[in-house]
Amino acid sequence: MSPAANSGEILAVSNLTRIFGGLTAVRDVTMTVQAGEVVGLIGPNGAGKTTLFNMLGGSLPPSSGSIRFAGTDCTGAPSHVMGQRGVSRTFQITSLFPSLTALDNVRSAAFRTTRAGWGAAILRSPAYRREEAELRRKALEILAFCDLDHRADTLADAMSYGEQRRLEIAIALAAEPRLLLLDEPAAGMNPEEGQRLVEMIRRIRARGVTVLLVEHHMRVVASVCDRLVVLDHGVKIAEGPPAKVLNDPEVIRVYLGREPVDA
Amino acid sequence: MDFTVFAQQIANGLVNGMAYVLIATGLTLVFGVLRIVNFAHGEFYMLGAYITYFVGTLFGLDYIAAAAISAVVVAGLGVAANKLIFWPLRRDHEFTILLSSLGLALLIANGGELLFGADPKYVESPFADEVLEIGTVTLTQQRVLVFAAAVVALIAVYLFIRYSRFGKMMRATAQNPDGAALTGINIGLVHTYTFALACGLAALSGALVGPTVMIFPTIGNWAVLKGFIVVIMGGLGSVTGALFAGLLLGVIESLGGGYISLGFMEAIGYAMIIAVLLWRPNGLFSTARGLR
Amino acid sequence: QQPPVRIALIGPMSGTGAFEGQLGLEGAQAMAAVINAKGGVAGGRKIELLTYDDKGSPEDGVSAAKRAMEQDNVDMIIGGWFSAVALSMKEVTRDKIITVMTSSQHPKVTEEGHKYLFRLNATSAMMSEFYSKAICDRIKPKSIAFMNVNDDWGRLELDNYTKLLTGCGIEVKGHEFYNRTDTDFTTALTKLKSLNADAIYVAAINTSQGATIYRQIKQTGYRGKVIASAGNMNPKLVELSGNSLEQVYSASPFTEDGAAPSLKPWLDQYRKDYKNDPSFIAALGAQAVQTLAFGVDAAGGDPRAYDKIAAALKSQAVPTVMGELRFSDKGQASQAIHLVQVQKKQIVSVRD
Amino acid sequence: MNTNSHGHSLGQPLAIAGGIAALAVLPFLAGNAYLEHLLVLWMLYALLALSLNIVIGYLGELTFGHAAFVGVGAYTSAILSTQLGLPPLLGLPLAGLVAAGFGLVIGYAALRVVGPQFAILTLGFGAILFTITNHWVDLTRGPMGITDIPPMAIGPLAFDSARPTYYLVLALVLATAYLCHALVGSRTGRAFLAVRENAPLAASLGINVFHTKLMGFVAATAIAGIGGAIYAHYIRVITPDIMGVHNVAALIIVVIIGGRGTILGPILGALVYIGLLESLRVAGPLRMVIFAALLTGTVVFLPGGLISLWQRWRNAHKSENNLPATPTGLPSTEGGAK
Amino acid sequence: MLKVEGLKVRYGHREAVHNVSLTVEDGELVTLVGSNGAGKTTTLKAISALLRPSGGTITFDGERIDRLAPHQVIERGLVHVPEGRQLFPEMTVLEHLELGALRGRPGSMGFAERLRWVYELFPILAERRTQKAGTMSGGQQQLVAFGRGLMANPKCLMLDEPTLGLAPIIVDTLADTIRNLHGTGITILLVEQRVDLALRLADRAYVLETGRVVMEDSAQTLLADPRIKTAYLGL
Ligand SMILES: Nc1ncnc2c1ncn2[C@@H]1O[C@H](COP(=O)(O)OP(=O)(O)OP(=O)(O)O)[C@@H](O)[C@H]1O
Ligand SMILES: Nc1ncnc2c1ncn2[C@@H]1O[C@H](COP(=O)(O)OP(=O)(O)OP(=O)(O)O)[C@@H](O)[C@H]1O
Ligand SMILES: [Mg+2]
Ligand SMILES: [Mg+2]
Repeated sequence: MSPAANSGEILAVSNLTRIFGGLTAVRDVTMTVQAGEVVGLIGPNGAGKTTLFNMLGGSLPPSSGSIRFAGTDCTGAPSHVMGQRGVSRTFQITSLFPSLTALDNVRSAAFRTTRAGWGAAILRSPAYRREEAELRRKALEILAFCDLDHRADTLADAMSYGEQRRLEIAIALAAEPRLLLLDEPAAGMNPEEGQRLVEMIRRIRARGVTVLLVEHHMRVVASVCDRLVVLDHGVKIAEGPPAKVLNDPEVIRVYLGREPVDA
Repeated sequence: MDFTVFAQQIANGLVNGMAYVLIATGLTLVFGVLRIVNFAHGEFYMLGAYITYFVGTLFGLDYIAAAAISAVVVAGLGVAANKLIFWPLRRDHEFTILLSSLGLALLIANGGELLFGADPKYVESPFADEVLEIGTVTLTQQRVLVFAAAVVALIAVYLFIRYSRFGKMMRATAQNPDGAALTGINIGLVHTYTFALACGLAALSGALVGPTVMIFPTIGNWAVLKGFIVVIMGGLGSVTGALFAGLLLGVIESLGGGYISLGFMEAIGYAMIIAVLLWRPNGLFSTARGLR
Repeated sequence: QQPPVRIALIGPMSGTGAFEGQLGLEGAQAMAAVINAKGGVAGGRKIELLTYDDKGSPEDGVSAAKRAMEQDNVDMIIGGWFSAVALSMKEVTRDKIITVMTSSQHPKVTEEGHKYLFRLNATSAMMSEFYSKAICDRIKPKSIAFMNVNDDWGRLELDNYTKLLTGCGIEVKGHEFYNRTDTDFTTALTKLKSLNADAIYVAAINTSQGATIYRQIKQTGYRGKVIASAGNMNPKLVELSGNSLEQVYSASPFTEDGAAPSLKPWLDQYRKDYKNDPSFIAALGAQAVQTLAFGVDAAGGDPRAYDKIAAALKSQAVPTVMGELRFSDKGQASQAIHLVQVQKKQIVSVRD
Repeated sequence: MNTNSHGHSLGQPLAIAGGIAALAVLPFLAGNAYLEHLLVLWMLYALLALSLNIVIGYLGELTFGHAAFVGVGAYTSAILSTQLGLPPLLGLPLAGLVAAGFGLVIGYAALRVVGPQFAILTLGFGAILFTITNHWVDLTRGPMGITDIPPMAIGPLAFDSARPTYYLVLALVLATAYLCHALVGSRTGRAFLAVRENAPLAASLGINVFHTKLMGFVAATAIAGIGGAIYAHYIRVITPDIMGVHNVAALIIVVIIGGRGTILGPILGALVYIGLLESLRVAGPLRMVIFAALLTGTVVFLPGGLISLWQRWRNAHKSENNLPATPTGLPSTEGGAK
Repeated sequence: MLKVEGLKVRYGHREAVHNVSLTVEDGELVTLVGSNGAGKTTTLKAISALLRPSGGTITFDGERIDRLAPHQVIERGLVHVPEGRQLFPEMTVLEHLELGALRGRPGSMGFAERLRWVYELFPILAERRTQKAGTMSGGQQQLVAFGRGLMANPKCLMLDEPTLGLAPIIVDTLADTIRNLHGTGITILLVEQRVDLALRLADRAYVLETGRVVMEDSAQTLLADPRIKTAYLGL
C-alpha cells in the first residue's frame, strides 16, 4: 500500500484532558494525524506525552475530550479494542513477554492478523499449517528488520536493554498496525543505532503505517518526522514542520536548552 | 431477636476475629515484604501452641513465660526456614516459592505429628476457665486476653512499620529488592527480621488461642486458610486492612452461624470475601501492591 | 516356624481421626502381643498386624483395602472405624475376605449381611435404646438440646433420641449440627445455651472436638446437665476436658472393671506398652483381634478357610475383653452396654 | 517457559511413539491388580494435573478451586447414574459440561481479579461448593458420600477393574496432552501465554484478556469434571472430601513439581507423586515426613520442576546456546547478603 | 581506586562478560562505551555485587569487594545508579531520597543540606516530593534515581545510562552536574549511549564489544577515532 492510497485523517483528538488528583497531566489537547504521516510528539519531562499515548492506546480513560480513530469514535474504548482496530504501541517502561523467546514474542503479537485458532490447530487443517508457516516466516522477517534475527531463540528476559527496546518495536510491528505509537524508541540506543532506527521508521512508513513518535533524541526526531507537536505542562504549545518548531524560541526555552539539534 | 444472644455472638465474633487478625498479621508481613505466600505460617502457629504446652508441662514454667519462650523459639525457627528455603529461592517464580512453602508446611505438620504424637493436647492457662461477665456478655479471661494482646501486638507492629527506619527498609525491599540492595539496604537482614517477626507473631497467636480450644498437629491448616482470607480481604501487606478484615470475618461468621446456619458458617464467610473482592479487587485497604 | 497369620488393620492414622485410629491400633497390638506370647493361633502361628492409613476418607480406605488384598496378600482385615469408610470399604472386601469392622455404628454396614463381614460395635439403634432408658430413668432432665456432629451418625443420633426421649416426656428444645472440621464451638453453644434446656446432649466422636465442646459449654456459663453420647467416653477426653466432664454420664460396652477373663492380661500388656489409658476404642481393637483369632482356631487353623471361619463365628460365642460376643446371621455383634459416669476424673461404671 | 519451541527433529516423534508404546504395555508388566490400580491413579492424576496446568502453566493464574470442579464432575455423574440410572458413559460428557458450566459462572466472577486475590476467590468458591455438597444431604448424601456407584461400561466392555480403566484414562490423557500441544502451537495458546506474561501488553495487541482467561479456565474445568466422573465410577464411592484442600494441594504439587507450563511435566509429576507416596509406605510413620522433605528439597534444588532436569541436561549437551540454564531465565550467579 | 581484573560473569551457562579488565583512578571520569548487549550493564552489576562474578577480581580502594553484598559495597562509598531506575513505586520522592542517605558515608554535608542541594539541581524533585515514584513520568523517575544515588555521598559513582528518557534541556543540566561532581573529586564510571556526550565528559574510555574490552584510550583520542565515529556516532 502506498502512503497516498490511504491519505486522509486517521486520528483526530479534540480537547483531550486527563486529570490525576489535582494535577492536569494533559489539558485540552487538540490534534490530528494524517494517514501515512510520521508525527513527532515532544516536550519536557512530565509534559504529558506518555499520558496522551495511554489514552490513545485505551489503557487510560480520558477525563474529557474525544478521540476518533479511522472515522470511529474511540473515546474510552478499552485497550484490546484499540488493539483490534489497529492501534499498536510500545511502552516507555520496557514491556514485553519476558519468559518467551524473541520469536515467540513476535508470534504472540500477531494475534490480530491470524485466524486459525485452537480448533484448527487440533485438526491440523491446511489453513492452519499455511498460516503457521507464514507466521513464522513473517516473524523472522520482522526480527531481521529489527536486527534481532540472531536473537530469535533468546528469552526476552535475557536480553540487554537496547535489544529489549528493539524487540518491543518488533512486537508492535507484528500486530500490523495502522497507527503505531512509539514511546521513546531510541532510548538506550547510541547515535549510530538511532540512525538505523530512523531508517526503520522510514521503512515502516513506507509500508503504509502511520507513526506517532515520542522521542528526546533530536537527531532522530528531526530526520524522520514530517511534523512536530510540542507539549508543555499538558498543553500544546507549538505545532509544525521540524525545522520551524525546533527553532521556536519558546520550544528552545522550555525543552531544547542549548543542545544543538544535530549533535 | 434476643439482645443478650446477639451481644454474645458479636463478642464471640470479635474475639475469634482478633485471633484471625493475629495470624494474618505475620502472614501479611511476609507477603507484603517478601512476596512469599507462606503456607507454612499455620505450622508456625501450631508450633507456637505446642512449644507453649511443652515448656509449661516439662519445665513447669507458668503460662505467660511459656508463651514468651515459644514466641522466641519459633521466631528462631522462622529464621532458619528462611535461610534454608526462602532466601535461596527468592528470585524464583512465585509458584515455586509457594510450593516450597507447601512442602515445608507438610514437613512441619507431619514431623509435629511424629514428635508430639497424634493425641490432642490442651495448653493449660490460668485464664482459660475463669469467666468474666461484662454486662450480659460472658467471656473467659483467656478470650479477653487474646483480644487485648492482639491489640497491643498490632499497634506495635503498625508503628514499627510505619515509623521506624527499618519499616521503611522493609517497604522498600517489598517494592523492589534490587533497588533496595542498590540503595544500601541489607535485604538479607530485612528477610531475616521479617521472618522472625512474622513467625514470632504466629507463635504468639498459637500460644494465645491454644487454651481456648484443643491443639493437635493439624491445627495449622485451619489457621493458614483463615489467615490468607483475612490478608487478601484486608489488602495485601496492609496491617490496618488485616485488622478490619479479620474482625469483620469473625463477626460475620459468628452472626451467620448464629442466625442463618451453623453448617454454612464458613461458607457465609467465604461469600463475604467474594463480595468484598468483587467490590474492591485489591482488598479493603489497598490501592495497589506493596506494604503499607 | 510356621508362617504368621497376616491381618491388615486399616484405620485413620493421620488427619483428624488420627488419635482414635492410634488408640484402636494400640488395643489391637496389645492383644496380638498377648496372643502371640501364649503361642499364637492354630498351634503356633503368630499374628502379624499390618497397618494401613485410611486418613478417615472412604477413597483412601478403598485404596488401602485394595493394597492389603492385592499387593500384600493379607489373610484377614480389621477396619472401618468411620462409618463412611466402612461403607465404601465393604464394597471392595465383601465376599472376598473376612473383614471385621470395628467402631462404625451405621446400620447399613450389616444391613445386607455379607457372608464374610462382621461388625463389633453396637449399632446406634442398640446403643440409643439402652442409653435413652438410662437418661429417662436416671438422669431425668425435663428438657434437652442436642449438639451433634454433622454426619450420618450425628443425624441418626438426633433422630433416635428425639423419638426415644420425647417418648418418655422429655422436651426437645432444639439442636445444632457442627462440622467435622470445626475447632471452635462458641457460636453454636451460645445458641444452645439461650434455649435454656435442662440438659445438653453432645454427640462427638472426635476426642479433641469433644473436649473443646465440654470445656466451652462450661465457659459459656451454661449451668445445666451435660450428657455425653454413647460409646464416646475415654480417659483422654476426661483428661483434656478438665473439670467440665465431672458427673457427666455416658454409655459404653467397655469398662475397666469388667469381668471377662481375657481383660486383665490385655490391660496389663496395654499399660506396659503404651502411655494411654485403655479406652473403648482400644478395646474394640483388641476385640477384633480376638474375634479373628478365635475364628481361625475354630476353623481348624486355616486363616483362608473363610466359609468355615464365618460359620464358626456365627454359631459360637466369642470370648473377648468385653465379655462374650455373639454375632447375628448378618454378622452384627451384640455387646453388653453399661452406663458410665465421670467421677473425680475417673470413668466408673454405674450399676444399680 | 518456552513450551512451544521444541526442536523439530526426527527424534521427537520417535520418542513420543516409544513413550506411548511403553505406556500401553505397562499394565502387563505390573504383575498384580494393585499395581494396575496405582497406574490408574497415576493416569487420573495426570489428567487432572494437565487440566490444572492450563490455568497454572499457561494462564499463569493460581487456582485453589480446581478440586471443587473435579468434585462437581464426580457428583454429577454419580448422581445421574445412581439416582436417575443414566448410563455412566452418558454421565461422562455431562459431568464435563456441568463442571464447565460452574467454571463459566465462577470464572466469570473470579477472573476480574488476578494473582493472589484470584487464588483466594477460587478458594472461596471451592469452599462454598464443598459446603453445599456437604450439607445438601438429599442430593449428595452429605458427608457420608455416595456409595455403590456403578462402573462405566461401553456395551459389553465394562470398566470395572483397573486394567480397562487404565486404558480409558490413558487415552484421555493422551488426548488432553495433544489438546495442550495443539493449544500452545495455536493463536489461542499464544494469546494464553501473552496474557500470562504481560496482560497490559497483550491487551494492547488486541487480545481480550478476560475472555482469553475465561476460555482457558472453562476448558480446564471441563476436563477436571470428566476426570472427576471417571474417578467416581472407578473408585465407586465419593465424599465431599474430593473437593477438600488436600486435593487442591495435591494437584498443585503435581503440576509444579513436574514442571508447570509443559506437557510432560504434569504427567511426570503425577507419576512421582503417586509412586513416591506408595513406595514410602515402607517408611511407616515416617512416610509423610520423608515425602515432605523430598518435596521441599526438590523445590529448592530444582526450582523449575522435574522437567527442568531434562532441560538442564539438554543445555549442558548443546554447545554454546542462547537459552539460559534455568527455565525462568534468571541468572543463577547473583550476589547478595550473607 | 576501582580496579577490575579478568572479570567473568555468566548468566546460567552463558558467559556474558569474558575477561574484562579496567581501572578507574582516583578522581577520574571513565566511560564505558559499547553497543547493545556488549556487557556494560552486566559489568556494573558485577561491581556493585548485584551479580556474582564467576571469575576475576574487583578491588575498591585496595580492598577486594567481589565477595561482598550490595549494601556493603555502598557502605564503602561505591554507589550505582542502575539502568531502569529501580525505584520503589509506592514510595514518595522524599522517601527515596531519605533511603538513599540511609547507608551513605557521612560527609561534609548533613542530610538537610544534601537534600537542599539535590532539590536545587532538580527542582522538579522538590516540587513533587510527596508524589509516589510509580506515578511519575519516565524522565522524572530517572531524576529520582539519580538524586537517590547522590544522597549516598558517593566516593565513586557508577552511572548506567543516566540521561535515558531525559529531555534535552535536562540532559544539559545533568551533564553539568556530572562535570561538577567530577570537579569536586568524585570518581565516576559512566555508561552512556549518548557516546558523543560521554566522550566529551570523560577523561578516559573503554570500548566493550560482546563482553570484551576492544579499545582503551583517552576520551579525546577516541572521539576523533574514525572507527568510533562510524560504529557509535553514526557519522
Ligand atoms: N498515575 C498518575 N498519578 C499522578 N500523576 C501522574 C500519573 N501519571 C502521570 N502523572 C503525572 O502526569 C504528568 C505527565 O506524565 P507523563 O508520563 O505523561 O509525562 P511525559 O511527557 O511522558 O514525560 P517523560 O518525557 O518524562 O516521559 C507528570 O507530571 C506525572 O508526574
Ligand atoms: N538476565 C539475563 N539473563 C541472561 N542473559 C542476560 C541477562 N541480562 C543480560 N544478558 C545478556 O548479557 C549480555 C550483556 O548484556 P548487558 O545488559 O550487560 O548489555 P549492555 O551492554 O548493558 O547493553 P545495552 O546497551 O543494551 O544496555 C547480552 O547478550 C544479554 O543478552
Ligand atoms: Mg513519557
Ligand atoms: Mg545496559
